[in-house]
Amino acid sequence: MAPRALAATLDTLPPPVLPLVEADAAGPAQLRDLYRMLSNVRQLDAAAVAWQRQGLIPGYAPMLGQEAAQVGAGAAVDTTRDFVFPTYREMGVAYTVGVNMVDYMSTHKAIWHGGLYDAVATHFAPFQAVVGGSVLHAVGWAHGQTLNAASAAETALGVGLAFLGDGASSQGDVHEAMNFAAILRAPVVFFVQNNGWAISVPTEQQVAGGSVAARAAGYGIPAVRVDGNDVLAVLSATQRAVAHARAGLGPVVVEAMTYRRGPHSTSDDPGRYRTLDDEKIDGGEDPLSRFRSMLLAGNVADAASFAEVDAQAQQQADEIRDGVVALSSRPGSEMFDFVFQESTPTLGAQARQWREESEHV
Amino acid sequence: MAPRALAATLDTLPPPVLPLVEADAAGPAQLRDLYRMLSNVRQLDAAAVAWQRQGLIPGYAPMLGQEAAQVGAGAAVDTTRDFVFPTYREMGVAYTVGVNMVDYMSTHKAIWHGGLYDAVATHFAPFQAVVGGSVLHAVGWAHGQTLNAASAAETALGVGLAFLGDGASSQGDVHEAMNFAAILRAPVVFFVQNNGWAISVPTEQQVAGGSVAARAAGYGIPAVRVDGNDVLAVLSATQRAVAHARAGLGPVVVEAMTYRRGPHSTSDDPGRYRTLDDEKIDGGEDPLSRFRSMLLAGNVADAASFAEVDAQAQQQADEIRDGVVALSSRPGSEMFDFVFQESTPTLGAQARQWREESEHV
Amino acid sequence: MSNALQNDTLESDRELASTPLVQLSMQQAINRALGEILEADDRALIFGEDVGLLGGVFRVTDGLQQRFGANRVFDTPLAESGILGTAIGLAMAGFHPIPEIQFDGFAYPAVNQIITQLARMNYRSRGTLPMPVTLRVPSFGGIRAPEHHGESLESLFAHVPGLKVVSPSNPQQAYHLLKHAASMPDPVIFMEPKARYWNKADVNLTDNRTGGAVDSASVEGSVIARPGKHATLIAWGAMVSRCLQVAELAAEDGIELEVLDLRWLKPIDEAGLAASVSRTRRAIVVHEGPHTAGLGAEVAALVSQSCFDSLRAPVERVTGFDVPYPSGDLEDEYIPNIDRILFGVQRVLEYRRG
Amino acid sequence: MSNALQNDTLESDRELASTPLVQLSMQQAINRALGEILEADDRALIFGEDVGLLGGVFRVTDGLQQRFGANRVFDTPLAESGILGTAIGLAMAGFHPIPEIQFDGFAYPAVNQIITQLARMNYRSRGTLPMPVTLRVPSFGGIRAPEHHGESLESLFAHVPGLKVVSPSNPQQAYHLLKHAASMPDPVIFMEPKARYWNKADVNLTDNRTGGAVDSASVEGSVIARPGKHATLIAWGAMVSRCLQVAELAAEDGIELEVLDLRWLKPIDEAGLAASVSRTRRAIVVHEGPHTAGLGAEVAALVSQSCFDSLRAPVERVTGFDVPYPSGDLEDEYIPNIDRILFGVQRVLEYRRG
Ligand SMILES: Cc1ncc(C[n+]2csc(CCOP(=O)(O)OP(=O)(O)O)c2C)c(N)n1
Ligand SMILES: Cc1ncc(C[n+]2csc(CCOP(=O)(O)OP(=O)(O)O)c2C)c(N)n1
Ligand SMILES: [Mg+2]
Ligand SMILES: [Mg+2]
Repeated sequence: MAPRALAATLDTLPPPVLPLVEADAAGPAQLRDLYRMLSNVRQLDAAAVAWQRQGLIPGYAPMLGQEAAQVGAGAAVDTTRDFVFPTYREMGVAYTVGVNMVDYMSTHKAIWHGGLYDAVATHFAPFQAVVGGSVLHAVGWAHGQTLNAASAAETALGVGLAFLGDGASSQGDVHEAMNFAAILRAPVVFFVQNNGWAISVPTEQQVAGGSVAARAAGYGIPAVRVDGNDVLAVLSATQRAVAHARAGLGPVVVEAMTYRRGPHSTSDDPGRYRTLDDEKIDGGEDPLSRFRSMLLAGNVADAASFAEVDAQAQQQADEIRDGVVALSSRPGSEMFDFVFQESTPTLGAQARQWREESEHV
Repeated sequence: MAPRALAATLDTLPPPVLPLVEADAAGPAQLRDLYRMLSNVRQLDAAAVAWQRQGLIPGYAPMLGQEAAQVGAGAAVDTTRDFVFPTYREMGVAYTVGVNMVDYMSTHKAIWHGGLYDAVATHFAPFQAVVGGSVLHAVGWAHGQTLNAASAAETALGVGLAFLGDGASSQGDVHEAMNFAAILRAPVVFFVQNNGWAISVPTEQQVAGGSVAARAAGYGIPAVRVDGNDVLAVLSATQRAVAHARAGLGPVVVEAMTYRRGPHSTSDDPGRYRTLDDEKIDGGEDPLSRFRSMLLAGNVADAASFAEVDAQAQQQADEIRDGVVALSSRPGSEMFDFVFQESTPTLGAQARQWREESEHV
Repeated sequence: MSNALQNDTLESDRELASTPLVQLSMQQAINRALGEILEADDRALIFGEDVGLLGGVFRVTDGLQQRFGANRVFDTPLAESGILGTAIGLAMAGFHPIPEIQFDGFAYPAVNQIITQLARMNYRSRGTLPMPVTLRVPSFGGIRAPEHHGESLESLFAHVPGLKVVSPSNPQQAYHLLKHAASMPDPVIFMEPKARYWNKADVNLTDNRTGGAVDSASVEGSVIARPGKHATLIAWGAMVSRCLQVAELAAEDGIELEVLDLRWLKPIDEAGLAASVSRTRRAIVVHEGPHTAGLGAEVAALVSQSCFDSLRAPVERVTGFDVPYPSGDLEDEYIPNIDRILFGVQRVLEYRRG
Repeated sequence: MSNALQNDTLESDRELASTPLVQLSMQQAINRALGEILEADDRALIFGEDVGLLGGVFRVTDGLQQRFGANRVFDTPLAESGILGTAIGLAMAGFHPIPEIQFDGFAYPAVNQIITQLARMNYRSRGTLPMPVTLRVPSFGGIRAPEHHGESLESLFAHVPGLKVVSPSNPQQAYHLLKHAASMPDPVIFMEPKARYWNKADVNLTDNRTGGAVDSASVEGSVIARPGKHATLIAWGAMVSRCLQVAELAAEDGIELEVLDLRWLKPIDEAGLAASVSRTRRAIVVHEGPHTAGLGAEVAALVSQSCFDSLRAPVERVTGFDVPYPSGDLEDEYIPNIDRILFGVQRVLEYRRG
């Protein structure tokens, strides 16, 4: 079999009405910046796996192999007006859009489920553990932008980016989301990382028909299926999708064909369901080396500059580690504080009892 | 606008591997039989609406205008081995496959939710009030036929026929069902009656992309979109779909384009959301008159024979009415009897208390 | 949070010259409240199945799309999880969604979004993404409807941390509780007793106790719908009026039953419950939903705890049975009827320690 | 249905020469039971997310696909409603589905199929379409997992007419209760306390009390996990072993606590509960799920009713709080811990009528 990333592409997204503001052909600075992000994300991901082995965090869901998909998608987001709805594996997107990574990692340290980062300020919704759980939120949020624009007589819309996996595409909610989005003409981009696996189940046993992008046509939604290990291809496809949605033309499905090179999570054992040979063939060339080769070929960067960036990334990962080590538990009282905006007498009494019995005050 | 039934057709169902046992071109006897069923169903439907007005039954969901779709589909079912999963509007299918109509009507008399008919004997599942609720059951049942056939080394499979409406297609369960069916290669026919409305919501505001059949491609499922007011077209499409599934080639979507000529139910008031003019244009020619014209043109029947059939249908409806009038309430003890196969002490105690307090025994 | 005397049915109210009383059915009262909410709050949105042109299958949203436009009041595709998920996203975008689920039994497809998302977003986001969503659910049985059109989901909802749950028993309450719920920054499940939609009663559009603004006692906690001293009947939704009938009948035999309308099913007015039952020393809780793990269990547990010393008999629970809600023909066998409630009353009154 | 003495941990059992005892973790015991079920009943099917080659995320179905083939044990797409709906259809076709939901919190998307279909098909079809479906749900908290991986759904399920619900507390019970559940003609929700998956204990593969066949007392109703006389701790799932620890500690102070392992959460063993508490005259119910409308309310209501005369203190409920299940770091603050249970015990022991 060929690497997954080379799967037949599909592109039904019409050309932009207005030329894209972001140039399709990225300049050298942007290319180097993309590499910097890829490298940082790679190092941080490897670091987080190590932290788990060291007992610093109880678990982690690695995104090894999905760096190009996540950095490419994240780089197309305008965080002043768009909003990202991640799953539990979008560390690379979080990094790229500027989420504080110590606060992000707090969820993996089991400190706070949604993460300690400020979702509103960063336009990056809380960490989501329900597969497919937040896809509809993106639709609702995006429809809100349409309503806002209507009353403000604006034309450029904020875009909701719903992240989902190949496995998530099986959930009824994802279907409802695509149908609602198309009916409401909501400015949403459904960004599917088809990484070949949902834990132990390969895409072939998951996605009947073989492609989430191919389903878009059934809703009258344009779609792009793209090599998810080519950061520039992902960036450009996402930019086009965002521009389409921003212009009020409705939702778009982007399916980035990539590969989950690591285990599903730090408690998974892929050896039970796939061989190392499979991994090698299906995974194809590492997205970072591919991008490095490209930059080298284009004389945009050289080995020394890569080494420098990689070293900086390593250092940044170390700093984040320090931050994660320093993260302390949240006080138990916060269990009660954040249930409601306006607490209730019952909850107040429970909080008091908890204080007396557990804090002995 | 043109009548809905004339909507562009779609046909991705490959030609049968083996020639269909049922001849595509129906002979005169079968044509007359189809007319007899159409007429009976039409009369019974009108009668049931009248019964509601007379206070004999509290409510009813008319299928006026959907006779060709339902009789055509029902006539393709082999009740010795197939199984029908209806909604709440499949009176015509029930009639066609031979369900006892007094027992069927019992649900509309509010006597028993699922109806009093024997679902197992008739291969017609209990009346289903949850929109989209039984579509997955058809998939599971059909997969069971695959498993049975595997252990018996059979090749012709029993087929599950899942009935659903255009509105139901929005439900997540329907997506999950299509995906499961395609992955399992289950012998299911998803028979969609696209009747233009889900209560007050027109298909345009319901089915993004405009066609449920068009969604099938996204799952790799073949589909046929057919004029649902042409009983022969529906019969043939359903026969082909059933044959495909029976041969172990997996699921098929059939979308019968038809029109709900009456209210959603006897408590609905369509005047609030559509005009009589709309109804006339969208509904097109009445499926019964269309078939009558065809039979007349083919010299298969004449006015006198129609009159005779119609009179018999009227008489049958009257007989069913007598049966419905005679239907008495089920004893309250049945509330407790059918909860479980094996009752529990708690439930037994509740049944005793009910008897003491309500039956005073 | 302790209970106030319910005022809408008392004769004395009518005498207050300044109070603007109108006769409304509950369906009209809710419709009116919705109109005022949309009027006052331009972030409020109404959506669901058939809520637009049709005005909802119960006509509760009648005329609102015509009045406020299809951006404010709109039909969705037929998918309850989609409705709730969209509501959550709209709330994240700063709107105040007031979605409708067409019938109680069709809230089940939305349970995942309600429990794992709606109820937790404020918590998950550490208070930065509040969920001011008022979910209207025509609820409970009594209208001889098809299957799944007569469910009681209060015990399911009340168990979910992060939700508030309320059910009005008459037009006055429906009007004020809905306006109050819609003003709250937290998700509220608003359970409308559909069997009471068409019963008319006087509604005081302002609030008669304070001669103007609505005071908290009129929208918070429970209310005593009828004072009494021999036992307390505890109910909500459509069972309140049935309990009032029972109290009327019992009064003919000299038995004075207090009827406590719980109203808020989460949080439960524990102080109000305790106050009433510690006076009457006997309690019967009445609800339509199945018995086991019904909300009556919570009420009975609370009362048994707070009134342990004063209770003279075990708390009785007169409820639906542990059977699927039956077809219309057997409905009257299932929903607590006057006889069954009276048997329950008799048991608590005649109880003697063994 | 009254409670039997729990036998698996008592030393005396080991002495019965003929009993085939094996040391198994609960995960192994369930795996073994599943293998035997598939062996004995060729209509039994196992399916769900990752139950095939992977053997489930908890390895509970480990090796079964290899042993029985991919027709009997198969992975489904990632959709819980789909899993349940398919199970229902398979049951209609005469199979005995034993689906798995990967984690408690992911049962919510299947709630509609569970409540409106699985629980009602037998009723709706007047007994002609039984639903012998055993739904395995790794349940409850305690493993420091991500959000929604530690939910307690027993109160939701127990409220649903047409469902039976059971939760084993140790390997012996897991083995026998699962085999029993899978032999029942009605839908059973089998809640596996995931925090106990890896704890080993002796399992008697036949049944030691009858020297061979499993008798009904070993699979029906509740069991007394530890006899005592000063108060009864009522628990299920992982809370049973915690209550046994509490009883151990209390015994050091001369307080003899009885520990009642409820096991069946629907139907509840009312007679067994009454028998224990009427002896000890004090009761504390302990569970992980949120307090309000939790199953503890039902237990407290039942006990308050049946033991009204003998109870010397209000039934205490030591439970999770009315807050979303917190992140691992706060888990120990949320799940009833030994201290909190001891406080509850103290309250019932020190209670004096006011
Ligand atoms: C509703 C739901 N069901 C099951 C799970 C357990 N689970 C977590 S991740 C996962 C696989 C998801 O696969 P995919 O959507 O392809 O995303 P990926 O993990 O590959 O990034 C499963 C089954 C869950 N979190 N939510
Ligand atoms: C899950 C669910 N949601 C809502 C309803 C209420 N309802 C009953 S029929 C209906 C419209 C269904 O439309 P469609 O599927 O097109 O079938 P049709 O009525 O046109 O035959 C609605 C909304 C329901 N029965 N089930
Ligand atoms: Mg994946
Ligand atoms: Mg329709």
